[in-house]
Amino acid sequence: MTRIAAMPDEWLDRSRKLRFTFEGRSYEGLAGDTVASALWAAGVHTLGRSFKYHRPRGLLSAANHDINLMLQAGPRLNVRGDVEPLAEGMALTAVNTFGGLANDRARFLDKLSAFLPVGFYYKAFHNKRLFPLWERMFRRVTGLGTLDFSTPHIRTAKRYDFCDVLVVGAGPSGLAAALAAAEAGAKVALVDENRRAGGSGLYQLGGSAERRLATRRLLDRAGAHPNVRLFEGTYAAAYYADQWVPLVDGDKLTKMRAKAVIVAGGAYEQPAVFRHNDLPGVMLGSAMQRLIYRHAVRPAQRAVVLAGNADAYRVALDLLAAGSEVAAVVDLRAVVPPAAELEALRRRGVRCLSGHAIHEAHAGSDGRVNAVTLCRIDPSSGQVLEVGERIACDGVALSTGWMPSANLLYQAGTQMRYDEGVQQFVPRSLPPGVFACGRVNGVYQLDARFADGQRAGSAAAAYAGHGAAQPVGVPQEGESPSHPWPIVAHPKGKNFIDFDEDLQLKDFENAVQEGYDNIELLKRFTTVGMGPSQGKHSNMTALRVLARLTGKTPQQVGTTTARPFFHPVPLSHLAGRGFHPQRQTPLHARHAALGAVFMPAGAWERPEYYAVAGLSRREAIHAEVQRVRSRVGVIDVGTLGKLEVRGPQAAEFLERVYTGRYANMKVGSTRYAVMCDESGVLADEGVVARVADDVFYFTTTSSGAATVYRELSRLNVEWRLDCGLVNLTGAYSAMNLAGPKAREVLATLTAMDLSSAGFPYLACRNGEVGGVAVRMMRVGFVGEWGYEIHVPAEQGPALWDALMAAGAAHGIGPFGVEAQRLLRLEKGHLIVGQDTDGLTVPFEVGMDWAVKLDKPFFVGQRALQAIQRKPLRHKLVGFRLPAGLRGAVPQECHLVIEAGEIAGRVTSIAWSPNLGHHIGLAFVRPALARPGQVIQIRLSDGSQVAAEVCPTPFFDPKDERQKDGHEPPPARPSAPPAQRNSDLAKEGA
Amino acid sequence: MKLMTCPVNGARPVSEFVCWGERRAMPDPAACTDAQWADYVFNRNGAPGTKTEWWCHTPSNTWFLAQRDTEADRVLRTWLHNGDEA
Amino acid sequence: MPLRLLKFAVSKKHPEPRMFTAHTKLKASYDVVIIGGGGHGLAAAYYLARDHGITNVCVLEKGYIGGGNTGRNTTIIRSNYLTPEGVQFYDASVKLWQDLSTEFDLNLFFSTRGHYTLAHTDSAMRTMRWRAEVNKHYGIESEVVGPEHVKRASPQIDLACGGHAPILGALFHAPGAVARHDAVAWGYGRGADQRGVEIHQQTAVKGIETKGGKVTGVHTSRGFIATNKVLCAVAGSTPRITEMLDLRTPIQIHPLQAMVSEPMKPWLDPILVSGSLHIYVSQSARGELVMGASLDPYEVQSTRSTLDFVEGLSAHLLDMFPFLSHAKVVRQWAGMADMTPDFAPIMGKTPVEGFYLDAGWGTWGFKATPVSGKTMAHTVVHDAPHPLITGFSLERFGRYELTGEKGAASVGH
Amino acid sequence: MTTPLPRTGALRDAQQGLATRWATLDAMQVAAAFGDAEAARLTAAGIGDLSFRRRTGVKGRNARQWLDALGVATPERPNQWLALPCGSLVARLGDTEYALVAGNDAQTVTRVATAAPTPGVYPVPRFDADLLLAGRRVPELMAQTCAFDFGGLDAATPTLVMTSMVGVGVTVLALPGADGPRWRLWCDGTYGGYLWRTLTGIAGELGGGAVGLETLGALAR
Repeated sequence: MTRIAAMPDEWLDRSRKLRFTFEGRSYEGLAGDTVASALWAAGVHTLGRSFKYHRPRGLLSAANHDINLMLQAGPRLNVRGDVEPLAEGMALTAVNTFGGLANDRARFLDKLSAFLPVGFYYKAFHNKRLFPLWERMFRRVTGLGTLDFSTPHIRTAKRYDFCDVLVVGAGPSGLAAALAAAEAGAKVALVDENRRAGGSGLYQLGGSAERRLATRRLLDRAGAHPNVRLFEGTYAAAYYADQWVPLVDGDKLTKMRAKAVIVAGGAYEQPAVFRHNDLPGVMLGSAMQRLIYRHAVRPAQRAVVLAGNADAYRVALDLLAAGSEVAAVVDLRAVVPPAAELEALRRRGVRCLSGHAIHEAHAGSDGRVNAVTLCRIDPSSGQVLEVGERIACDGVALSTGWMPSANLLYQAGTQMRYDEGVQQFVPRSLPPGVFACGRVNGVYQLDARFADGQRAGSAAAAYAGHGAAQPVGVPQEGESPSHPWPIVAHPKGKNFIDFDEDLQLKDFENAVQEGYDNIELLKRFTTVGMGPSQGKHSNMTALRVLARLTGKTPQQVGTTTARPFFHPVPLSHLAGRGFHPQRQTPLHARHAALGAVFMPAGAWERPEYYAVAGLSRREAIHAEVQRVRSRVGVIDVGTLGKLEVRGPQAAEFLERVYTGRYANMKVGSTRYAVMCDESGVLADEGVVARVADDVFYFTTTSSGAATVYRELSRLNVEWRLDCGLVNLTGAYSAMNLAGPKAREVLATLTAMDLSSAGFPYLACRNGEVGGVAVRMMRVGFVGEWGYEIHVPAEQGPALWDALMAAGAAHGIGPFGVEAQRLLRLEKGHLIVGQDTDGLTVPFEVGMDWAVKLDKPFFVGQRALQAIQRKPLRHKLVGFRLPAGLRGAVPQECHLVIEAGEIAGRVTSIAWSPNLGHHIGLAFVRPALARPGQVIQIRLSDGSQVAAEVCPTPFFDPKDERQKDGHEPPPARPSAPPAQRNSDLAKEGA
Repeated sequence: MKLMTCPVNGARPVSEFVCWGERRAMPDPAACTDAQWADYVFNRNGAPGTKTEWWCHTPSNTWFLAQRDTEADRVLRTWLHNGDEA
Repeated sequence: MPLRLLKFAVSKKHPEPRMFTAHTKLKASYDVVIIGGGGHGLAAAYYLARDHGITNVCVLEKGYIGGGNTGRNTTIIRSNYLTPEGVQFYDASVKLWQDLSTEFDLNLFFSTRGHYTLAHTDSAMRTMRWRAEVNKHYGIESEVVGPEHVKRASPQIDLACGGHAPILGALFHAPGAVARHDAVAWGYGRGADQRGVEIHQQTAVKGIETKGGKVTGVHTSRGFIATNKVLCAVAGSTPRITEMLDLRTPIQIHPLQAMVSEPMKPWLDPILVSGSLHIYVSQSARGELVMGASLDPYEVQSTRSTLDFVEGLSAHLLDMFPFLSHAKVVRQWAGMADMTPDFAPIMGKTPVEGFYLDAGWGTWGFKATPVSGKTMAHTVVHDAPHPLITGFSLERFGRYELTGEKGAASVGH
Repeated sequence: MTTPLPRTGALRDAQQGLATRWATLDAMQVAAAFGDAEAARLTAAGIGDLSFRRRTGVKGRNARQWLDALGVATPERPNQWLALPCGSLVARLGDTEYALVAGNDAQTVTRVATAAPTPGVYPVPRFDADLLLAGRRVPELMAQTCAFDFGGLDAATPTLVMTSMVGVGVTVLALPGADGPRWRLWCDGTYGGYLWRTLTGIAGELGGGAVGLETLGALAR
């Protein structure tokens, strides 16, 4: 048991013991432990297996990039054991093993490593015949955690938040920055990814209480300041344009909009490179300090500290404070700058060597490090001069240097420069509103970090409009906190640079030899930094290696781009609740009550048809069709775009946006309208009604409503005509009453003159129906006597009820989108978007009549003039199938085949109950467009069906039924033949 | 998220807006050739630069013009179209 | 363990030659100058050398090879397009893909997975059938299948998509595949290099010299090169180059973003695409989910990332695969897609004699790498468009004769 | 003519089956109460339905003078609102558009709705969904549904904001309240049901939810 006496700022609640299992064995830890600290305290040191060679690995950073320590915790995969808070009853296993951590069957891969050089998978396995086998093998061994497919869709309470100054990192510099900004009057959000704020100020102590207290005091003041909101256990996942920073905590994502952002994320300690630097027990000095001061765990009984900076000597003192023996401090530097810490160690009899390195670490039977072999090195080149003594130990602390945690700075577009003084990249120029302080800014000494934080804090507050930037003197660094070459070559290798990807020094030498000598190519070929830690402990070393191999400076080599995210973010956090806006007409509940089967139409839900007990979908639709043809039906057309344009130039406006003529319309009349885009392509259609001399009411397609209104608004702004556009789509309910009995039904509800003379075909009237002010048009889209009635939304349901009641005697009923599609098809009317595509021009669909090329101007006119002079690519025609046809029937988008070539396609097809055969519309080559022409339609199974091109309308060719002075004969329905695949049935549905 | 400033409604996340694209001068349909018209309809100035674009604040359906550096995605200024501005 | 790997164990030194020659200086002139060291440019160089024996060629790359969209796309390879031009062109490409690994002696991890384009609406189902029928006409394996077929291929999928967009069916394209994108550039690069082509990285084009409407040379950050033939294959940077020649094109640049998850044990074999949900997803050989969505809504000539993108994509992904709630996104990135009005590329000759364009690749450039290289090499050599690309000429817009791939490009990929 | 047909509020259908007790107000069926414990919901995050209020709108370059001529005062600045003596609200939506919502007295609204427009004046009939949000945790509710910083608004000025909430275009009016701010939320009636279901759902997690007119009491005025 290596748990030590209580530490002043430890995270532990010693009164709460937590039981958990790891790899099937039971352990006990304390509230406040991480999984790793609890296991280390329990004497478990092999915590995972590496990605490629399946080598045993222990704790490395305890800073959220120990990828070899990823765990499966029930449904949660890839849980980071080095930072995951321990919880009661956890059942944990290592993710990357076959048959358990101890006896991982894949551990043989370590022996094969010589066969598996960098990029080996590019060099083999690509025999065309064998690759699929190899790939299946790879897919068996690849991947880390495992999905639990029973995991529910977790919806999180994602939220927005706002502040003046966001400070990322609550260590010494971040705390100072937050306090300075808050005191300047700024509203501050202070976030730290650790469960407790304070950062290295509370664990990098060198045994000195004063360092701790200095940070503690600052933390207490900042925490108590009314302008500061402290978010612990929360990390800033990325930086996006305009100070937009997603904050991630245990259960949600907070989208923080700040006026200024201060990055005070500190630095990652970097592993030194020597043979077997990955053995359990070898860890970063800062990791040991975290174990000691956060979790009161003694990292080792007898430790060796590999030093390259002043921090190493504090690590040694902290180890002594934790009751460890320090066998030696081995410094890479030839000359160690004098320091109190060094003296203190000497006084306590700790051996301190300089100009030495660790040549190799040795593992004991338990896999944990049990000794190191030292070597003397040439301080300038790092070359091994002679291999030296062997020192027994059960822990090795690596304290040779740092890499700034600059991800957010890079994402913000910061220019960085390599500072030889501190041997790291520091900001050269920061974008407006972005600030940096502390170690990420190359400032390491504690008092200097406080000062640098103050400087950044007041500057950021000033940028956010609070106070003025205070000049603060920041002391210079005395010595470099990072060693330029903490790397020792070894003939036998196994000196790891990237612990995610198991990359050794020689992998980089080989990659560069092969020509991947650019940092980006090197990254892509070796995959350095592409593992889940995203290079947090490997990118800097890789860069140093590449620089040396290519004879460049780190500055010349440059860094790879840092992309979001800083730490991986769960999909459930990013997805939040998942909103799905839904639009329903005022009649929605009426449809539901009538058994409507709804279909999505953009954001709308529309009745596809109304289910009837005992009738199939197809039968129900045909019944709706028959009702309209023989009696009367009503359909909700409230989804149509409903617009009004008013003013002296209203007619002029319509003349410019639609292809037809409207200036000459009589008040009280309607006219069909087609809209094209600038390239002449058919964009939308509708009906224009002139309700007053200077007022037009017009409709657009349901799908086009929003975009058409928006674009017309833009044109109105651009053209500055004297007219105003009003969108009534949501304000009005609309229904289409159609059928031979429509007039009789309506007559019972209104005093309006419904006579042919008083309200002729294609006329538009304002009036009152059932006490409601209505706008009515006599239209014939479905080819029957019909009224399209528009009323205020809040009175739609009442009018619907009134029509249903009044129509009951005539057998009225609702009809849905499918019935309407069939009815209009019988009339040969096209549907924009179904019978047209992204390139269709009016001439191709027989709408020449609706296009007035001789007008002064309309959108698309000029393009159409050019296109008109060219031969048509194809024409939309009507076709019919033989009445007696049995067997498979073509479906929409089946191809028309002529002499083995594609000669067109079916755009609409349906069985017409009123004609007793199938009818449809198809695009065909102009040569095939003559009525009477027989065309071949190829079905999915390759067989062909002959169809005859015929004129439209198919039904009631003279359009008599919807016109005046005509008593329509009752339609004679006939039953459809049985079919293999119904034209109305959906695949798979 | 990127901020865009509507001249009437102020700075909002860009998700509240729709971009129509660069404002383009229409050639005289009567005078121009088919090719000139095709150039106007299809061709675009796709190189990075400072462009004047039509933007719409959708919750209020406010159309306005924005001058934007399309490489840095930085909005330089926005204003309401009044027919006579540059 | 393949024998190929034995030598690494036995030999003391790393027994691999340099992948590419490091060229210290540019020559005064080349027969052909290729702007852009991405997959397309390198492939064109490769086929110029291999098929036409033209080796006095240099490839100019402002960054590093394969560093543009070649290294940023989600590596989907398919030919289930909508127009005859598109279908035949991409089919030729898929055929070339099959043998590249062997040809290069480099494992591209070309892996045929099967590609499903999910349909959530009637109109989507119609488009799927249209594509299937055109595909089959040209002998390409595509068929409209029902939801049960999708369920068989991906048993864990929620066919109701949380009730918001039920899957009605899909276009199934068996040849759909993925490949290791970087290796494609390296393979073509090495192949070209071995045949004498010079690849110059960190070399930017500053201007293009013309005389009497003919190309005479190229100004680079490392000096002037004389040449009569310039092939421009720079995808998202196309307008920057064409601007140097006052050459007008319809190309507009929109960022296309993507993201990748932490590695997880393989569970998703096919490639799934949903137009309505704006998703495409496949699982890589490393066990990562590689995911993309639709284009960014407005023009930007940079590769910045946005939060809205990951939020939207994640929400839609969970509608389809709720059990991914705990899976984590590691990284997001973006490429610059060079979009055209009809979603078809612009390939071939231009009004400037000797200047050839290989552009307009929008969101579908990676899969075309081999065939674009082959056809552009042919076009440059004969100064006439290869038969497969006549439908993709720049002039089509002036003639109001667009190609109309739009229907197939329901979602970028 | 027959008696006027009943009106149906935009949220009527969405309020079905919430232990709803119905009443009739101004020819419209309205929710008097949604089960019990409404008082508690109202102090946490209460959502009421004021869609029954008569409303209308007008826009155009001369709309302001036109309203002025009708004796209707309008806010000095865009995106502000004011209360008329009769209890109606006049909201200035952007620069040249206005929306009027009646209080208990609908005369002004009716007068405006029926007045003849003059040049440069374009009537905008309105049948919005109209929600009232009140309670301690409403700021949290809005933080979870809207990207606009309502906390940053100056409480003194009667502001309105046209923005997007859970994917729907909304107009939000900040109302002064002794016990913290309250909000009026308008959206296109056809999106109303969705907005109501979504907001009451989230409010539920915050200890709030739907509140009927009886409990709203004075707040509904």
